[in-house]
Amino acid sequence: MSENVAPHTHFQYEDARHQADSAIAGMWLFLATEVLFFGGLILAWIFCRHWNPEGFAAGAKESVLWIGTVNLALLITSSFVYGLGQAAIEAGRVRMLIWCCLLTAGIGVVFLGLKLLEWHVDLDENLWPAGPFKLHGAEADGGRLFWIFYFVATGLHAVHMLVGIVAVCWIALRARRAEFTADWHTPVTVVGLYWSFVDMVWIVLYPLIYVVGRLS
Amino acid sequence: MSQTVTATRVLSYLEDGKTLRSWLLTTDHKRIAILYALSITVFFFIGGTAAALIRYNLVTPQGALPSAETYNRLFTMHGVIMVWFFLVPAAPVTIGNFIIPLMIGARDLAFPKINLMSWYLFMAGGACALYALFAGGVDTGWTFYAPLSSNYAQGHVVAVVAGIFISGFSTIATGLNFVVTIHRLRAPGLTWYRLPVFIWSFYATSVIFLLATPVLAITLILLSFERIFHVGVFDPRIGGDPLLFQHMFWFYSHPAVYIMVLPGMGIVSQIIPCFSRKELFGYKFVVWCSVAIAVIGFFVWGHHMFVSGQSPYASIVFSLLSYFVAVPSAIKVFNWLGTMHKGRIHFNAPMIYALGFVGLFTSGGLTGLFLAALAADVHLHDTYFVIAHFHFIMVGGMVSAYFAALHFWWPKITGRMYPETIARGAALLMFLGFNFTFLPQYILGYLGMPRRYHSYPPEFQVLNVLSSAGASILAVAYVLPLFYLGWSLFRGERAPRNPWRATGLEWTTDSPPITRNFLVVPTVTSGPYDYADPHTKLADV
Amino acid sequence: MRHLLWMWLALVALGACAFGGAFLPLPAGLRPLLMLPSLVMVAILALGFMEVRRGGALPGAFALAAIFWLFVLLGLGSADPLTRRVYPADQGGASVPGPPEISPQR
Amino acid sequence: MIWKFLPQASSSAWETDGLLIGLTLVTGAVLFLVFGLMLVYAVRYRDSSPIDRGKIAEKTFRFEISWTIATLVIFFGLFVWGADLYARLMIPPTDAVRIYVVAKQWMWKIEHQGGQREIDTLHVPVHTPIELVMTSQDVIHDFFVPAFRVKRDVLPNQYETMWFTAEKTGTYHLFCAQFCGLDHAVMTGQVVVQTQADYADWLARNGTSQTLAQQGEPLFIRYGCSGCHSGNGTVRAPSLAGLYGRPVPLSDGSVVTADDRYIRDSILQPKRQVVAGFAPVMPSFDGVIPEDDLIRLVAFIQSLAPERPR
Repeated sequence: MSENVAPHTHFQYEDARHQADSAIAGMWLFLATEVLFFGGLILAWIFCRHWNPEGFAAGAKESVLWIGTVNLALLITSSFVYGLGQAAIEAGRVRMLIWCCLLTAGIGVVFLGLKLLEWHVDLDENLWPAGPFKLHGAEADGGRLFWIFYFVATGLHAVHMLVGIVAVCWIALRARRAEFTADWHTPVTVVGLYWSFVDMVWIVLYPLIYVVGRLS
Repeated sequence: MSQTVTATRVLSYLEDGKTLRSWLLTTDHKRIAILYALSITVFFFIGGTAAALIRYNLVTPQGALPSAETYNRLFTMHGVIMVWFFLVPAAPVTIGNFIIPLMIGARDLAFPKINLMSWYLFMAGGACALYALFAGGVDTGWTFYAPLSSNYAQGHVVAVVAGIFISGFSTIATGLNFVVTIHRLRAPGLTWYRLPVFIWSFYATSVIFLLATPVLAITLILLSFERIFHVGVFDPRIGGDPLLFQHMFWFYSHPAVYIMVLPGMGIVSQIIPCFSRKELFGYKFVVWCSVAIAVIGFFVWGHHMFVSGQSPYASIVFSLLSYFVAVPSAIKVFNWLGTMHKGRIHFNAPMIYALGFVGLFTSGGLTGLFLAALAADVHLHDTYFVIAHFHFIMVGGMVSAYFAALHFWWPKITGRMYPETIARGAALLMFLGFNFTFLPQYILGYLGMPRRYHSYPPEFQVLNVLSSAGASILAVAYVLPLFYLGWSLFRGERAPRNPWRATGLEWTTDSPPITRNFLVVPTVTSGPYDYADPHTKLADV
Repeated sequence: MRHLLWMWLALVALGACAFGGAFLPLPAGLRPLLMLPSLVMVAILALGFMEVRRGGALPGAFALAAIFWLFVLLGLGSADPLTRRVYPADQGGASVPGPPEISPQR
Repeated sequence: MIWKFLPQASSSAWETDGLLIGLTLVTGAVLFLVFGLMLVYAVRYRDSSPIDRGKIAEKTFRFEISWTIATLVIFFGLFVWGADLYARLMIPPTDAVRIYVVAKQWMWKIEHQGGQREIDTLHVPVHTPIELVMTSQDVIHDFFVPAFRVKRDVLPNQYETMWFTAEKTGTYHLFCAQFCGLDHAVMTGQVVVQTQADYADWLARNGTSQTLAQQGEPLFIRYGCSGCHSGNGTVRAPSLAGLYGRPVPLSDGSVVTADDRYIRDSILQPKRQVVAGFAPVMPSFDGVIPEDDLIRLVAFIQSLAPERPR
């Protein structure tokens, strides 16, 4: 069996398709671990909310709803744009893939910018859980717990968003070096999976932070 | 990386590149296994020294060590090092990394670079934890219960927690590699039911790696957040729930004990058929029992919290589920015995270790029934009964199986045979020393001696001295293999391809195997254990 | 290209539903319904953009495993707090209907 | 033989020991089977023994199903036995004598109803059900009396209860069974079980002049409770006379029985459960009233008989 069946195939794979499917399966498995990672956080949300329903809701009411909603729309659009990029490379149009990647990364940066703005607003209103806290009396405890969950969850999501932006830029760079063709573009798919997953996490975190608390 | 072919023969993986760079930047699963084996052994002896000091301290009722502080930090160090830097990674990263590709007829794992990254992450986590433990250590116990670990503990809690956090990603990477490899890189003709139970056990272990470790990661992040900013979800003063920490911690830590024991079951399922010259009894049952242990293992964590204030309803549910998870283990033990029935049994060192595993794992597992029975746990929780229970399974079971695997595949890994008689002696000594150490602790536990005590009432002294004496024998039994295995590296007899005449693709490669494992990837036509004609004489070694 | 557009519109619509949920006067019991739009969006993303069905059966299997284990973590994990009655702060009111406590705390 | 070291000193001790013996028998039987079979096979089927191996069983289904079902049945039996005893351990008898236990890093502070206080020792009368109401001031501890075969974690900021009935007089070990820091190993003590007469003498000798409730009265005034709650104050506040054990309608429409948790909670977080028809004006005393005074105040409020004019 010859050493290099295709330019990118490692020796332990039979052909490029075999390796591509393995890479995709590997990324899905990694995303399964990320689901459990954020799952643990959601269990903390359930516990904190269960033991302090009023305080937790009072804390949630302080969250900035419009920034969260704009960010949700941004991420949905970014997944759509990256989907266009993937469709483009499957048709062999490398230039369009580069543009889509840059646009996706741009939306990601705007998302992080809005997130920093939101944190700035929150810190100004004394919503940082340690130290002087905005809420007082019975709701202070539950409020602090909400804001601990909020800063840990959005912090971890922002880290994942940063990794996603770097990955998308790396894909754009490799596309500019013409490494991707219509029949071999596995890294584009794999990074697409990761990006859509980060979008999914925000879709799940959005109601937990902004919506559920506002009702009670 | 093409195969370097010399005039006479293809180079083995040990000869293919002698520079330090070729070792530290290797992506060959066999070399990474060797790197891991060396680092695991170092951590094993660090943890072992801590254990020796603990046993030394417990010789006298008022505690031989000067201060309780040192004792508390010692048993925490023993716990952290042994759990996260020896038992959880040991079998998968050393034996698994080396043998799985060979056994399924693959050239290497699915993601070789991620495999190397896994080793570097392990070393980074280990360095971080070792720095913290030697720079002053932690006095919280390896379980880090809040609010003690978050608000009241002195010591480098965040540093140790960071070390464990990093090493967690190393195990996730290994698990990911194994699952994708077993799915995607099997040799032609190697269907799922032709896979040896070894592969099934490591597949089940990897599933637990992947789905339990992330929950530990988020738990440690929340704990560090609480310790750094003095406010957290576990802090009862602001309405947080300390039991939330215990739930999230044990959601990882109970499946983690199945991470530790499942590889041992896989190893023993290879060794007992080989040395009984008979196929494994009830192959399909043993396979699906391994998978069942991995899945049901996630439902039972609540039995660590029967007396911790958990609601009685939840405790009863967890107790019932804990009894269900014990059934697959029992079935496997009966199947190993069934394998020995009407076989032609040879008592080489791996077989002695394997029988040691079966015996000690069974007694360890059965004492688990004591702790799963609610009313019994009310008395036995957090006493030396629990210590004896999990050491029986981990030290008696897992470490015996790890040594069995080391000896069984030593000829394949190093190309040398180990000295048989000394190895048998070391195995028997370990079995004796182990029982001598941990049997007295069951009685201590029933009498009510709590765990993690620097000093204890005088009436417990006799049993503690017995246990400490046993521990010294065990220490000798652990040091012996270092010498004779080390000796065999240079003086040992050259190993043939299949010294034990065992089945399995790994025995069709050279000893030690060539870098690419197989010149031609073999096609599999028969089942995993066709020791069809039991009358074949085993070549005398 | 066309199906991507349709999915994007569906996602935006569901996002609007999730946003709208913040203003619905829902009783306590129906609160989990608020997560419905998000879960549907996650499903669309997984099936549409990530094409979980492509690349063999493995991605689907791993996704289902993740969901099953998440249910175990959240389901069994919340069995304890839902049935635990001891914590004084919350047990005053009738907010937790829970089954009759096995040990009637006097 | 072993009970010389660990007496069965409580009413549930012999039942727990019965369960432990049952488990030991099951374990012993299975181990005898496993080690026995291993030994027999090792000797009978060793390589050098010439006996005929005969046909190797192809169909293993029958064996598998039989030992699977056998294991399931035995394990389920053990589960039911353990769970039944546990359920009874969790339900304290209604007439149990209540003793307050406050765990603090590395000591046990114990208070009897009569106001007697002791450190690291617990005097209890024999043949009387005792219910310990425990809370911790810092980390998680665990009140463990091996001779009674009972233990319970003691959590901060909440009550945990545990009950036992001592059957044999004598002195027994008390251990802290949950790691709680530096002197966890020294946080031990004694449980002294006395006859009714001795216990009464001990109470009298060590009793302070006033009961817990009587000590609560000056605190009721010092912390300003009487200002609103004694009926002649300017602010309208619910009367506490005869409150204990009575159903209280809350402002959010639900009704709650006024047990000592409700009283303790209303002192620390008054706005959480406001009585129907009253404004939530009461300030929170969380952090103002230390644990020991809180126990006295609760005892005093409990002792307010309905008709006593305040």
